[in-house]
Amino acid sequence: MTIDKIIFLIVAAGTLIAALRVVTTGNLIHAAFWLIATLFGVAVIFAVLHASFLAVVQVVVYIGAIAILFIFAVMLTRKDMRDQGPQLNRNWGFGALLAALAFVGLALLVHGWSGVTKTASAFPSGFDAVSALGNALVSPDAYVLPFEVASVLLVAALVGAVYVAYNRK
Amino acid sequence: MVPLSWYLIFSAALFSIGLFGALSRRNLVAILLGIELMLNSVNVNLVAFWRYGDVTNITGQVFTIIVFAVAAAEVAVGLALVISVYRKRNTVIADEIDMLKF
Amino acid sequence: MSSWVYVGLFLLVGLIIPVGAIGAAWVLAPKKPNPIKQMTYECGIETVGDSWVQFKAQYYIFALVFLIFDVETVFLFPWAVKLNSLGMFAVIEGIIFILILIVGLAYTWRKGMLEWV
Amino acid sequence: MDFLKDPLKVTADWLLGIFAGWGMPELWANVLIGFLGIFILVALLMALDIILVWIERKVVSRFQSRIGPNRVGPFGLIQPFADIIKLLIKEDTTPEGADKTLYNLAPILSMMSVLILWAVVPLAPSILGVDLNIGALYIIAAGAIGALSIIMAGWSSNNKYSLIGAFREVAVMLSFEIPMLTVMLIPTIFTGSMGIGAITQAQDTWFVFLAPLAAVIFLIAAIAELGRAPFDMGEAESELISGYNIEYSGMKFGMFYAGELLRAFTFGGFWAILFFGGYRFFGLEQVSAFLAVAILFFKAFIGYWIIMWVKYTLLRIRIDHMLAFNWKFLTPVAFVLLMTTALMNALLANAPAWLYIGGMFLSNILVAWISLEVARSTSRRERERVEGAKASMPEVAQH
Repeated sequence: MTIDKIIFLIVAAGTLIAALRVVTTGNLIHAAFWLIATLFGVAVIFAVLHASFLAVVQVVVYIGAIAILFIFAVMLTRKDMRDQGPQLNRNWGFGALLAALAFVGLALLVHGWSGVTKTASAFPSGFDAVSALGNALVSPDAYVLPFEVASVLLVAALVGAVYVAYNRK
Repeated sequence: MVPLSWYLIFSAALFSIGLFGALSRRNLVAILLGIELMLNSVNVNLVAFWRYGDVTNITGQVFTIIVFAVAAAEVAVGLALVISVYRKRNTVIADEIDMLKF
Repeated sequence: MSSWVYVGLFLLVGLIIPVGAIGAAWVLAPKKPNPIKQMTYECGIETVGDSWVQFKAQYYIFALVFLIFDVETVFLFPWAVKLNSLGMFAVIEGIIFILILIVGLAYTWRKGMLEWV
Repeated sequence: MDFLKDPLKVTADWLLGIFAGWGMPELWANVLIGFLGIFILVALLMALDIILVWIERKVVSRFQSRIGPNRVGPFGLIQPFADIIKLLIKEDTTPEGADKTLYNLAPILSMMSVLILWAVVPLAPSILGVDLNIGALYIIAAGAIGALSIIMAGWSSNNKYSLIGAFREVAVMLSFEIPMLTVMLIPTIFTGSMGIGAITQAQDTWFVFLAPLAAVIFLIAAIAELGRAPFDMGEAESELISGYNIEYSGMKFGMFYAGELLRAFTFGGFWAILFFGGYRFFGLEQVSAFLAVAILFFKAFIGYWIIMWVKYTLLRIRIDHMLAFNWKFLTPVAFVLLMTTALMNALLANAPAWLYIGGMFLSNILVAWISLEVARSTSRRERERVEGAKASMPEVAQH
């Protein structure tokens, strides 16, 4: 057992526990804060995978924006501070079964696949993921179309969401 | 070195937890929280495959960024709908929003 | 070892120092709670109801506009890093990208959705 | 002589020798040395924080024609230490109905979000901190944790004022993050890297000469991000008493307070690093690492002083004006500036240095002038419209 395996196991276990709390806790504000813990765990996993840019973006976008948006939405849609009634719907047993099946299926799939023994290759010297990303996002033979479409998607989301959420009196 | 399969199992577990949340929670915001977990597990997979494949091929990271954009758009519109529904129906429980139009 | 180890150490130290300070205060400070002391502070008046107040949806709108532009700058950072070596084509692409988003901002502005009231 | 030039490496090598003598593996020794170094840096920052309390009080009293702390010790220098003892032995009350875990976590996170900012600060040519190649975004990420701690404190206190204060503060912080991120792209374009160390090293001419408008926008956004006057909507004491930290007492309040001061100083430092060359000052930084650190701190203090100057001179802006100012003026201007800079950078790529600098400077001035003109004419039209409506109203309605 090497040190990076231990780090990974601790982080992964913490992240999964936080994720479980997201879906089981009754208090929605707590669920949102547990989601933040989960997202932070995923950011650490990105850092362990040497994806520095994505790790920081995960914190900036998910924790700094999406999670805050969730907290705002929870606070805007509550009648009082306490939650009443069951948090799970009638079919939660069915949902749990489906989730367990999905996990078992995926685990079997991973187990049976020959590619999992792959080892990570060393980074070529002078390789910088951010500038590689910059190249990929704007060079015409790579991802320039997704890059531009992403901005159209974001504008569509902005206009649609603001239109829906805006309180017309 | 952590084997690739650990990351895949981790992300599969995260996905399943998210799936459970999305299927079983009554609150609309909680359902969206579950969907967030699922999107994150996808990102873990994409980055793990980038790291364990050819690192000079940046496709995995590009897709992760696209997923960030999609997640942002999904959350923005989803929560806006929740707020709009709450304003009209005064509830955010998925079971109680059973009319086809309002 | 990647430089993230040091960021992790920074997080650890950044956690230890405030926890230590608050812990020291916890050891040294007197603890004599009573109901009057623990009342929520409202300028000496007794609190009415719980702290739940209805918020304006406008807070959500601003957070939403922020989210969209936040994601947009994430796309722009790799673009900015490579800008010097990519030439005019990339610059035009980036400008188109920004202009599309400015159209979104202009729309919400025009429709009066950025107003606070 | 080596020690003066590069004290960190010399000390690290010396410690490494000692630890190796104890039979410690090199990896663990390196991690331990890193931990020790970070611990000392953070402890020094906390000490600086104590002095900042005194400086802030002295400066504000000068702005208000007072003397400020002057009883305890010479010039009241011992005052902040007395304050600390007071904070330590003050009873710590938790409001009824508070969410205990989150309530206790919030001040810790608030302080941590400031301290981790120093991970990426390049102190000297040989002490680049953790030289991440994503430093600029790292600042924003730490700011996100700060916003989180505010909303945590506001919600968990079970107090209306806290919650309203936290909501306002976070709304303002989020809004002003956009112009800040946008102008951070401009040094990134000049440098070709997001690393804070690389940005410092690329400033043979300070970026303030290349992008004066960007420096101004960064300062305004930083002040709003700090939640200081004139943007201190979250803790407007006349209406919200103290905002999100109202229910905190003792050391927990101390953490919020110290965190605010240190964050203000840190952002003064980032302003200096991004636009005023950081530790660089006509080659003096090469002489000794100590001198480089002194230069950086001097520049950071100037930034901090300007932030204080703004705080104690201007009145608080109303929240709707504040958000309108951000979304209808600062953000569009920042985007236009970004596009102009990108375009000019491509057009002047092969131009001689004087033309490049001059072109950049003039384009910035032009953008600033045009945007101010547009804002002025718009607001004049708006005012005439409102006044015209008033004038046409019947006499009775005007009193």
